Amino acid sequence: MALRKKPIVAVVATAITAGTALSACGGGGGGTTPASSNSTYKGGNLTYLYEDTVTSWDPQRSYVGVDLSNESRLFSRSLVQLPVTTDAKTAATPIPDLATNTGTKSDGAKTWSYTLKSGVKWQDGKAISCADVKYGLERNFNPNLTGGPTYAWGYLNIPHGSDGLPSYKGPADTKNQAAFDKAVVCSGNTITYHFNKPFPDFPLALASLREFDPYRKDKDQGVKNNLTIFSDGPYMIQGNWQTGSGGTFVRNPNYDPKTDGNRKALPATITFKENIQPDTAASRLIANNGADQSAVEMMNIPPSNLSQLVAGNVKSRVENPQSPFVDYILPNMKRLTNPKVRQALATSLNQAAYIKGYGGSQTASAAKSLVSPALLGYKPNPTTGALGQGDVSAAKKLLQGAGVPMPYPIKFTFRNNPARLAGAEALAATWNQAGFKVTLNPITNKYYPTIQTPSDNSDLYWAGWGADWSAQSTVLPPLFDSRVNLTSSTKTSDYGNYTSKTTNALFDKASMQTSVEAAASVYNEADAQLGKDYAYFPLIVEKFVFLRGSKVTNYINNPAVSMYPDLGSVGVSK
Amino acid sequence: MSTPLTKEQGRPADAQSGPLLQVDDLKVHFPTDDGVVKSVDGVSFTLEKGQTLGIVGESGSGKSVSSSAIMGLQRGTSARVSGSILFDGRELMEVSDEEYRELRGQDIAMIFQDPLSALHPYYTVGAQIAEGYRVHHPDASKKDARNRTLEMLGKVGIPNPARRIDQYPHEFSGGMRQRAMVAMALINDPKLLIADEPTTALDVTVQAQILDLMVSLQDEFRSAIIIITHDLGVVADVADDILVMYAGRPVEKGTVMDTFARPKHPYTWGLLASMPRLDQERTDKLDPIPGNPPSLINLPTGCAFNPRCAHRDRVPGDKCRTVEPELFQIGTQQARCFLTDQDRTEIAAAHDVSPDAHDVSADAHDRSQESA
Amino acid sequence: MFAYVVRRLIGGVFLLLLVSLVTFVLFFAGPINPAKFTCGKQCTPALIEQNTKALGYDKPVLEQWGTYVVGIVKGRDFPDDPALKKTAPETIAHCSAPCLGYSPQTSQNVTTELQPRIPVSVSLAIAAFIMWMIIGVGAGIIAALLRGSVIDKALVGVSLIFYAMPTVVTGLLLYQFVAIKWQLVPAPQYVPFSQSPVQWLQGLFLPALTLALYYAAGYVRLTRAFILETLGEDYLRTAKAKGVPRVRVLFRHTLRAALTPIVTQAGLDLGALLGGAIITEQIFSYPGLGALAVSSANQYDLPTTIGIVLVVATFIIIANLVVDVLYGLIDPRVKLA
Amino acid sequence: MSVIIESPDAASAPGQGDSPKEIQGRSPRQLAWMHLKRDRVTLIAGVIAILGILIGIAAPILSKLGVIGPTDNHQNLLSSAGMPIGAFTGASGSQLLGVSPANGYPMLGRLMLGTTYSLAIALGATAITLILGAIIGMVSGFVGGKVDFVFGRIIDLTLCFPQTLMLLALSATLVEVLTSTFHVPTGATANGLYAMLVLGLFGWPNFARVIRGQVLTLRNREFVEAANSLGSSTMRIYIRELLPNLWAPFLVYTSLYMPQYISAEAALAFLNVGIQPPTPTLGNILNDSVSYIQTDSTFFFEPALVIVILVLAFNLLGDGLRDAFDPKAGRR
Repeated sequence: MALRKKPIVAVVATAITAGTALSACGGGGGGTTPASSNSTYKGGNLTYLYEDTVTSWDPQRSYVGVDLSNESRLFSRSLVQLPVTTDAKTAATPIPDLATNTGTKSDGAKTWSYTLKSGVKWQDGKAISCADVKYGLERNFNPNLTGGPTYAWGYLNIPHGSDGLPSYKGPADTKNQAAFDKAVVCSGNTITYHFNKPFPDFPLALASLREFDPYRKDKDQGVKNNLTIFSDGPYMIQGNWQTGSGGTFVRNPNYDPKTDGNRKALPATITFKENIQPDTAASRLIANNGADQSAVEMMNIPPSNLSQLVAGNVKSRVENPQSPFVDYILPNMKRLTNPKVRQALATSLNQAAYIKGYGGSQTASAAKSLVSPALLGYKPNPTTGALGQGDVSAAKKLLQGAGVPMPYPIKFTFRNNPARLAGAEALAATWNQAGFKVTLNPITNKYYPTIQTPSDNSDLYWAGWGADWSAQSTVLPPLFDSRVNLTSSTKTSDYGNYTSKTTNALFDKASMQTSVEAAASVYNEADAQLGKDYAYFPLIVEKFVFLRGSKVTNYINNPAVSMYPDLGSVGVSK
Repeated sequence: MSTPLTKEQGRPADAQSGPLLQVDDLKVHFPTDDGVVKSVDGVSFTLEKGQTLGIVGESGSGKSVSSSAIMGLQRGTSARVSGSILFDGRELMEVSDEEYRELRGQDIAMIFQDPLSALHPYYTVGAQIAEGYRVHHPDASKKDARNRTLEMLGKVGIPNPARRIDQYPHEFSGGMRQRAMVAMALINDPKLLIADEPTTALDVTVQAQILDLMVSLQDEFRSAIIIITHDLGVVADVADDILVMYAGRPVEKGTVMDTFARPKHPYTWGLLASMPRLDQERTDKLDPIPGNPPSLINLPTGCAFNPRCAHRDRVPGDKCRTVEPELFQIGTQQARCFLTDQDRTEIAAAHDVSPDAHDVSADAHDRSQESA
Repeated sequence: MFAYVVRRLIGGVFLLLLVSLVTFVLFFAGPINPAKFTCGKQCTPALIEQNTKALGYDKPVLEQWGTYVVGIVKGRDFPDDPALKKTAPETIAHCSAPCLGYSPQTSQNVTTELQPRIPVSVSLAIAAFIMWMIIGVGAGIIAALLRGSVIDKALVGVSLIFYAMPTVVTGLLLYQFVAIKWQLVPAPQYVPFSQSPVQWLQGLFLPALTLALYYAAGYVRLTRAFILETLGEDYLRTAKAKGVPRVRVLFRHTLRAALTPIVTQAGLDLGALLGGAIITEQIFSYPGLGALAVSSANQYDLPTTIGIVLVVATFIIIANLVVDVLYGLIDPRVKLA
Repeated sequence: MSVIIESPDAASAPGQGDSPKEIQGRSPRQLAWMHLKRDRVTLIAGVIAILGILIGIAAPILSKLGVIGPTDNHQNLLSSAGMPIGAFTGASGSQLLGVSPANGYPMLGRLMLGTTYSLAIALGATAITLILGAIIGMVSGFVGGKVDFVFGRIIDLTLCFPQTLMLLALSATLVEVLTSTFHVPTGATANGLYAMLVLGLFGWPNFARVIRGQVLTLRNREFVEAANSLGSSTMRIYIRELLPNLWAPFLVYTSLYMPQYISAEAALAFLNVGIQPPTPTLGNILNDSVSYIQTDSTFFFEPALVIVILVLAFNLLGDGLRDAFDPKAGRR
C-alpha cells in the first residue's frame, strides 16, 4: 500500500481494474476520457505542481503513490510496466518493460523468472544487467534505507529471525548474502525469484511498486541517494533536486524509445514545483497564466474552489475520475462488544448525508466495500454493501433489542478537515436520531499515531486506504490480520482491534492461491465475514478533481498510475 | 561695536541710535484643550548695548517663554506670539523665518539651563561649537571653524582645548559643559546674549566662575545680556536692571540698585525675603512665599498675586481682588501694586524687608485716582 | 572592543548549547517515539525498534545530546556502526562538521537540508527589511513632522490597521488578489539571485511586502514616537538657537538621535526574521527555513526541527551582538565592555 | 504693530520650565484617569474591547440556550456543492451573517463563540505571561546579584527560541504529555491549554524586564525599606508592599498582551495548532475560510474583520493606558 500525500502513515495506491467498476461508480464529471487535444508534438516544458515535498526519489525507498507512478514514467524502469491507457482493464494488465515478456511463473506461482531485453541502458550509456536488477532488491533489505515497501521481505524464500524480519540485512550483510543469492538468481540475462508462498500478483507488484527496480551498485551511496536520480528512463534530472522548490527533468540521451513502446515522453522538459498549497494550485490553474497554462497537478481541487470550475474556460480543463482511495469507519471491537450495537450503527450510517457534507457528488461516491471497485475481483460487501441513506427506525429497533442504555454514547474519532467534519456532523445527526449520542473527536495532527495507540478509548474511527496494486491482497490482510497488526504497543493498521480466527484462516487460504482471480474469490469470502462481524462500515470512494492548464495535451488520468495525471502520456502544445 | 574677532564679516553698523532691544507688550499664548495658557501676557522692556537685564520670577512665571519669544523659537509651533520686538532697529515680528534664523546665533545667542541636555549627545563638543560658527560663516573652511573653536574654548577657560575639542559632552564636567555652552553662544560675537538660568544646574563655586566668565566676556565683546534666573543673588551680581515677573506679567521693573534697596511689590519682597543673605543671622529662618503660582489659564481676578499677598486687605474696597493694577511708575521703578507708600512704610516697620521711607515720600502719588 | 566581541561570542556559544539542550529535552523526552514516523506504512513494531536503534533514539536523552554536540564539532556517521563502516561504507551517511544531525524522514543531513533554504529566507528577510525600513521609517518621519495634520492621522491610522492585521490575511489578500486574480505582479516564486536578479526581485516582491507591511506598521509608530520625543529635546532648541537651518536640524540633529534606538529594534527584528517567516513562506510556497519548519514539524522530523531552532537561535544571538556593537559605534555614550 | 504666529496644531504644550496647570497634589491614578477621560480614541477602543469581552461571556450562554447554535449544521442552506445559497455567504434575516460553506454553521454564532475561545486563550496566555513575568521580575529586581544574573540569562535563553516554530513543533509532544500524564481531556481542552501554556511560556521575558525595572526603583523607597527593617518576611514584602505598587504595568500589559495573543492564536490556527473545529476560535474560522477566499470572500472577510477589530481595539486601549500611566514610555 503506497502512501497518499500528506498523511504520515496514511494510504494510497496504484489502483486499477474491472471495467465495470468505474461505470458503476462514475457519476459526476467526465470520467477518464482523454478530454484534452491529442498531439504528437515533442517539445515544450510541462510544469508539475506538487503538494508538499517529495519524500524520496530513491526507487527502493519510495512509497507515495504519485511518486511511484512518476518514477516509473520518468526515470526508473522495471521488468514489467503498466500501460499508458484510460481503459481500466488494460491498465491492470502489465506489459513488458525491461524484460522481454511479463514473466514466467512455475512451482505454483512461487517462482518467477524474467529475461532482460538487450539495448536498454543507464543514463551514462552502460547496459542494464541482471546484476543491477538483483542489486536493487538487495538494497531494499538495508534497514537504513527506510520508507519503502517491504513485500519482498515477507515473500522471498530466505530465512527469517524470531522477530519476523528477514535475517538478510542488505548488500553489506556478507554473512547472509548466500541465502539471498539462492532466492534471487541471475543466470546470464535471466533473473529468477524464489518465493516462500505463491505470489500470483508478482507482475502487478513489479509494475506498481519500485521495490524491485534495478539499481547501479557503483552509484549506490546509501541514504545519501534519497533524492539522487540516476535514470534508465526517458528523462533524467538536470542538476540536483532542490527540496522545497523542485527540479527539472530533461531528456535522457541514452534512452532508446524502441526498447519501450509505452511511454510517449512528449515534453522536452518537465519542471516539478514543490510545496504548492492545493488552493493556491487551484487558483493558479483557474487563472491559467504563463507557465501555468502548461501545468498539471497531483492534488485535488479543494471543495472550496469547486464552484469556480463551472466557468466555460475552466470546465473543459477539469477531470473528475474515481480515485483508488476508499474511506471507511471502524468500530472499536474492544468497546463496542455488542454486535447489535455495531449493526445499529451500520444500519443508520447515512452515506448520502456524508457525501453532501463532504462536498457533493464531485468529491465522492458511496462505497459498497472497503475494497475499491477498481480492484480485480471486486464485489460489494453482501452485508454492509447497501447502506445508503441510513435506516433510522430499523437501527433504533436494533439498539432497543440490544439491551443497552439509551442514548448510547459514541465517541467518533476522525482526521480533521472541514469537509470531513461536515460529513461527520451529518453522520452524527442520523446516528443521534437512531438512539446514539455521538461525540465528535476531530484530530488534526498526528492522526494515525493517535489511533494506533492501544489505549485509545474512541468507539469509532475514520480511516482511508488505497491498494498498492490492483489485487485485494494489499487491502484486507494488512488491515485486519490481527497477527501482523496487534501488539502491546500499537494497533498498526487494525485500529478497531479486530481479531478473528475465521478471517485470519481465510487470509492464509487466499495467500496460498496461485492466481489473482482465485485469490480474489477467497478475499471476497473474507470481506463477507468482516461484514457479518460488522468489523467495518464502508463510507465513500473518493473522487479526484484535477485541473490542468490550457496548453496541456494528451492528458489522461490512468488507473495504472492511481488516477494521477499520466506522465507517460501528457504533452504540451506548441 | 566691532571687535577684533568679528572683522572678517562686516555687519551693518548700528543702524539706529535707539536701544539695542525694545520689547513692547509681548504676549505668548498657548491654546490647549483646557483653554488658552497665557504664559507671557504683556511684557515690555528696553535694553541698551553693553547693559545687563535680569529677569526674575518663580518657575512658570513666563521668563523663559519670553526669552524664547525673543529668539523666535516659538515660530512654527502652536504658540501665538504678539507684540513688538524691536532689535537693533528691526521689527523681529515681521522678519522672515530665514532672516530670523540668520539672526539667531549670530546677533542673538542663548545659553541654556541644563548644559548636558542642551548639548547633542552624539556629536563632539568641538563639532557643535564649530557648527554654530559655520552656519553663519558659509565661506569659512572647516579648519577656520576649528581654530576659532579652539580659540573660544581657551577663552572660556577650558584647559587643554586641543584635546577637549574632540570629546563628547558626557565626558565633560557640568561646569565645563556650561563653559562650552558659553563658548558656543559667543563664537559669533553676538550683540545680545540671553542666558536662561545659566548657573542653576551648577554648584556654587562653578556658578561664580561662570558668572565671572560672562561678565568678563561681556566687557570684551560689549554684548548686551538678558539673564533669566530665579536667583536674586545672580541678578545682584551681574545685572544693571531687573524685571520681576509673576504669572506671565511683569510686576516690578527698575535698576538693580533701586529695586534691591527699595522693592515696591510684595512679591519682590517675598523673593528677597526668601533669599539667604550674609547679613542675616544664621538662626533666622527664610520666609518662603506662601501658596503656589496660579493657573495660567484661570488667573485670579484682580491682582494675580492677591491670593498669596499678605497685604491685600490694606487696599480699601477689596480692590486687590477685583481690579487688576497696572504697572505704576514709582520713582525710577515701576510696580504693579495698589499699595500706597504709606502702606509700604508701615509694613517695612513690621518686617525686616525695608522699603526706604525717603524715597517713598518723594514719589507720592494718588494711586486710587490713577487706577479709577 | 575585540575582547568584548570575543566574550560575547563565547557567551553566545554557551547560550546555543543551552538552547540545544532544552530543545533536546523537550522533543526527545516526550512520550512519542520519533522512530514511529520513519518507516512508512508497513510499520511493524519490530521495524520501529530497528529504526529506533539505528537512529540512536534508544539512548538516554542526555547521551543523545552529548553525541549531537560532539557531532557539531567533529561530524558524525549515520548509523554510527563501526562494523558496517568496514563492510559497506557506501551505506553510511557521513555528516561532516558542523553536523546538525540526520533526518530519517528525508534521508539527508540536516546541514545539507538547511543549506539551500538559508539564502531563500535571508533574501526574503533582507528584501522585507529594506521595504519596511523605507516605508515605516519614511512614513514615521512624515507623520512626526506633520504631527496633528490629516496626513499624520491617516498614516498612523493605516499603520494601526496593518499592525492589527494577521500576516495570514495580508499575505493571502496579496497573493490571491494582487498576483492571481488581478495579475498586477507575476506569481511570486523563489528564483536564486545568481540565476536572475530581476526574477529574484519579482518573485520576492509580494512575500516581502507581506512582511514589510506588518513590520512597517510598527515602525511608523516607533519612528514617529522617537522623533516626537527627540523634538522635545533641549539640544534641538540649542541647534535652532544657533541658527542651524531647518533641514540640517532635521537630518543632522533630529534623525541622528531619533533613529538610533530604531537601529536596535530593526537589528533584532531582522535577526529573528532571517530564520524564516513561517506563515509568509507557507502562504507563498517559498522554499525557505520557515516552510521547512512547517513540513518538518508535520512529519515529526525532530532532527530537522532542532537544526532550524539552532540556526534561528544563532541568527538571533548574532543579531544581538551586531546590534550592541553597532550601538556602541553610533552612540558615543555607550562603552562596550 | 503685532503679528500673530499661529499654527493649526493645538496639541502642543507650553515651553520648558513652565507648568501651566494647577500643581495640586494628585495621585498617579487620578492623573491617569484625567488623561484617559480626554483620550477619546482610547475610550472608544475600551468600549469595543469591553463589548468583545461581553460577547465572549454571552456566547457560551446563548449557545447553551440554543439561541446562536454555532455548531448547528445547516446543510439545507447549502447548495449541492456545499456552498451557501445567496450572496454574502448566504446572509439572511434568520442567518444575519450567513452560514459557512461545507459545514453550514451559522456565522454569527460561530464568530461569537469563536471570540469566546480566542479571548479565553489570549487571557489564559496573558495570565501565565504576567504571573511568570511578575515572579521572575520581582525576585530578580528585589534580590539582585546572582539571582538577577541567572534570571537575566534565562531571559536571554527564552528570547533565543523562535516562538512560532516551537509552538508548531512542540504541539504533538506537549499535547500528548498533557493528555497522558496530566489527564487533560483530549480535544479542545488539551489543545487550548497547550496554546495558552506555550504562548505564555515564551512570552514572559518582556514583562519580567518591565517589572524588574519597576522593582528596582521601588526597592529603595521608604516603605519597602521600612518593611525590611521591621523584619517582614520576604514573601510578605512581595505580596503586601511590592505587588500593590505594580498594578499599573499589570493593567497596561494585559491590554498589550491580549491583542498579541489573539493574533498569535490566528497564526497558530493557520498552522493547525490549537483548538480545532468544530469548536470555533477566530483563528480556526479564519483558517477554514482561507481556501474560500476566491469563491466565498465574505466567509474570509468576516473572521478577518473581527480579528482586526479586536486586535486594534486592544492595541489602542493598551497604548492609551500606557500613555496615561507612563507618558514617557513612548509607543513601541
